[in-house]
Amino acid sequence: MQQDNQQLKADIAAVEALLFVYGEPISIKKISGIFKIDQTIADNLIKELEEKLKADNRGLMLIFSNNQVQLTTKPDFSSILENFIKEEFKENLTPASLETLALIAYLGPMSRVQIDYYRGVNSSFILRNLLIRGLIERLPNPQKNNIYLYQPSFDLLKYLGISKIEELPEYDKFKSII
Amino acid sequence: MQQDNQQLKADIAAVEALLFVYGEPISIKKISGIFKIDQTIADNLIKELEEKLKADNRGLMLIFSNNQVQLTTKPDFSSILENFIKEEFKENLTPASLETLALIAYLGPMSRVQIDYYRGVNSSFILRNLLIRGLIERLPNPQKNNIYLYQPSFDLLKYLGISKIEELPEYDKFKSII
Amino acid sequence: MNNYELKIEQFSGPIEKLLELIEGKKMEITELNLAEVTADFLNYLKQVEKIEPRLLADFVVVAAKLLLIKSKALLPNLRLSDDEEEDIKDFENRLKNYQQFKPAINYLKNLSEQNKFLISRPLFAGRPTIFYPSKNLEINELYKMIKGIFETFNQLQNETKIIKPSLITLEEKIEEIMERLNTDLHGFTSTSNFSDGASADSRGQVNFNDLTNKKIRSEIVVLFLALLHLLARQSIKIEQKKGFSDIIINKN
Repeated sequence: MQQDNQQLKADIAAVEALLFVYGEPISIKKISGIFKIDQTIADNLIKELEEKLKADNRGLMLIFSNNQVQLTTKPDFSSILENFIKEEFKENLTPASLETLALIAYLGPMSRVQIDYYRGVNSSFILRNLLIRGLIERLPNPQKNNIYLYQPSFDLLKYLGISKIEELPEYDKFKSII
Repeated sequence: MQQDNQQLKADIAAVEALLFVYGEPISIKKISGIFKIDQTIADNLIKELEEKLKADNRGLMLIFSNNQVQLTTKPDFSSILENFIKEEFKENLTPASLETLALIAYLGPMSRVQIDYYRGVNSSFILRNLLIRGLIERLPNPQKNNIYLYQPSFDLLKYLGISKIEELPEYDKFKSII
Repeated sequence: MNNYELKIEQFSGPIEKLLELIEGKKMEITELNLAEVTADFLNYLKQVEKIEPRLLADFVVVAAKLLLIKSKALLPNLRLSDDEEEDIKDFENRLKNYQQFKPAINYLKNLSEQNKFLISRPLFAGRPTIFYPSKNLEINELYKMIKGIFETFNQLQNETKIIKPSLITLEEKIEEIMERLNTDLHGFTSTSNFSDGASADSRGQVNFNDLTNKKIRSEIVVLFLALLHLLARQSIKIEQKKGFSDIIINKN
C-alpha cells in the first residue's frame, strides 16, 4: 500500500516532467506508450495531476481536447506574463470571424458547407484567416475525400482561457440547438 | 494572517508560471522587477517554491547558478525523457512538415507570416519542429525587430546531396514567383 | 490579410443581418414578418453593394428568398411548388436556429475580451538542436510539395478573381427602370440607352419581358430586385394578368 502510493506519486511527477519537456499537446495514448502503462492508468494519472494543479499555490493547469492534454499557465497570470503572449492573440476578432468561430467552437467539427449554411454566406476567407491565426484546425473528413472538417484548436482554448471546450457557457444547450 | 497566507500562495503560483514560460535561467533581480517586489521577497518566494518542488509527486525542480534560477525536470526522469525525444525524431516527417520545409528551401529566407500565407494554416509548431531537427535555421530579420527569417540549414543541403540551394529542381521558377 | 479580406471580415452574414432587422422591430420569425422586412433588407443590400460588392451574391440569395415570401404574402392566389414551400420552411428554421444560437457568439466575444490567455511552452524548449533527417526527406519529395503548394495557392487566387467580371448594381437598374419609364413618356430620344429591342408605348409603361430581353440571368435578378424596390418606394405600380404572364410596369 505504502509502496503503491509511493509509485503513484512518482508517476504523477513523471507525467508532469513529460508535459513540461514536450510543451505541445500530447495524446493520452502516447503517454501510456512512453511509460508503458495502460491507457486507463495514464488517464487516471492525468486526472490526479489536474486535481493537484488546482491548489492555490500552483501556477499551472492542464487543458484538453480530442484525447490530448497540454500543460499551460493559469489564466490569472495573463497580464503579468504579457510579453510571452502570442501576437496572434492580441488582434481582435471581427464580427464575421466571431460568428464563424462561435459556430465551430460550439458545434465543431463541421464542414465549410455547414458553416456557410448557418451563416448564409461563403466563409472560405474567414476560415483561412482563423486557420492562419491558429484558432481553428482542419482535418480531413473521414467520410469524404477532399472535404475538411473544422474544429476548435488548443490555441482557441488558450485564447479563451478555458481548459476544455465544454467549459464554454451553456455548451450543451447550444450544442443541441442545431 | 489568513490573508497573508493566501497572498503568499498566489505569489508562489505566479513565480511558478513565470519560470515555466521563461524557460531559460532568470535572475532574481529580473523576477523582482517583473513582479514589482523587493529582491528579498523574490528570493523568499523562490525558496518557498524550491521547498514545494521537493515533494515526491512533483516532476520539476529549480537549479541555481550565478544568482540565476531555472525551472527544469528532475534528473530521475532524464533517461525516460531522452528516450522519448529520440523516438520522437525517428519518426518520418509529416506531409505538413515536408510542405513547410519545401517552402523554406525554395523561397527562404522567409518569415513565418509569409509561410502561413502560402500554406493557409498556422505553422508555428512545425517550424519549431524543423528547427529542433536541425533542418532549418532562423536568423533575425535585419529590417524588423522580433521577427525571424527561416532558411534551410547546411546540414539539410548536405543530406540532400547538393552543394547549394539553387540546385533544387526548377529553383529559379519558384523563386521568381515571389 | 488583404484589403478585400479585411472588408469582408467586417460584415456578418446575411442571416445575421436579417435577424437584426426582425429583432429591431421586436417581431417574431414568421412568414408574414419576413415579408414585412423585405424592403429593409433590400435597402441594406445597397449598402453591401457599395462597400463590398463581392459579398453581394450571398445577400442576393437571401433577398431572393425574401422576395418569394413577399410575393406569397402579396398574392394570396400564387401557388408555390413543393420545393419552394419547403425552401421557405427551411429558411425560417435556419433563422430560428440562428436566433437561438446568437447568445453563444456573445459568450465567445466576452471570453475573448477578457484577455485571460493561457501560455504554453514551445516544443522541447531549451533542448539543443540535433540533426534528425527522416527517410522520406528527398529532393523529389520537396519538389512535389512546392508544386502542390502553388497549385493550391493559385486555385485560391483564381477563386477570388472569378467573381463577376462586370457588376450590375441595384442602383443602376433602379435608375434604368425609372429612366425608361420617364423616357417613354416623351417617346424615344436619341440619347436613350435602350436599343436592345425593347418596345413600349408612350404612357410611361414598360413590360418586364422587354426590360429583361436578351439579358443574363444575374442581371434579370437584379432588375427584379430593382422592381420590388421601386414598388416598395411606391414609385411604380405593377400589374400581372395571370401567373407567369408578363409584368406590366407603370409609373406612379
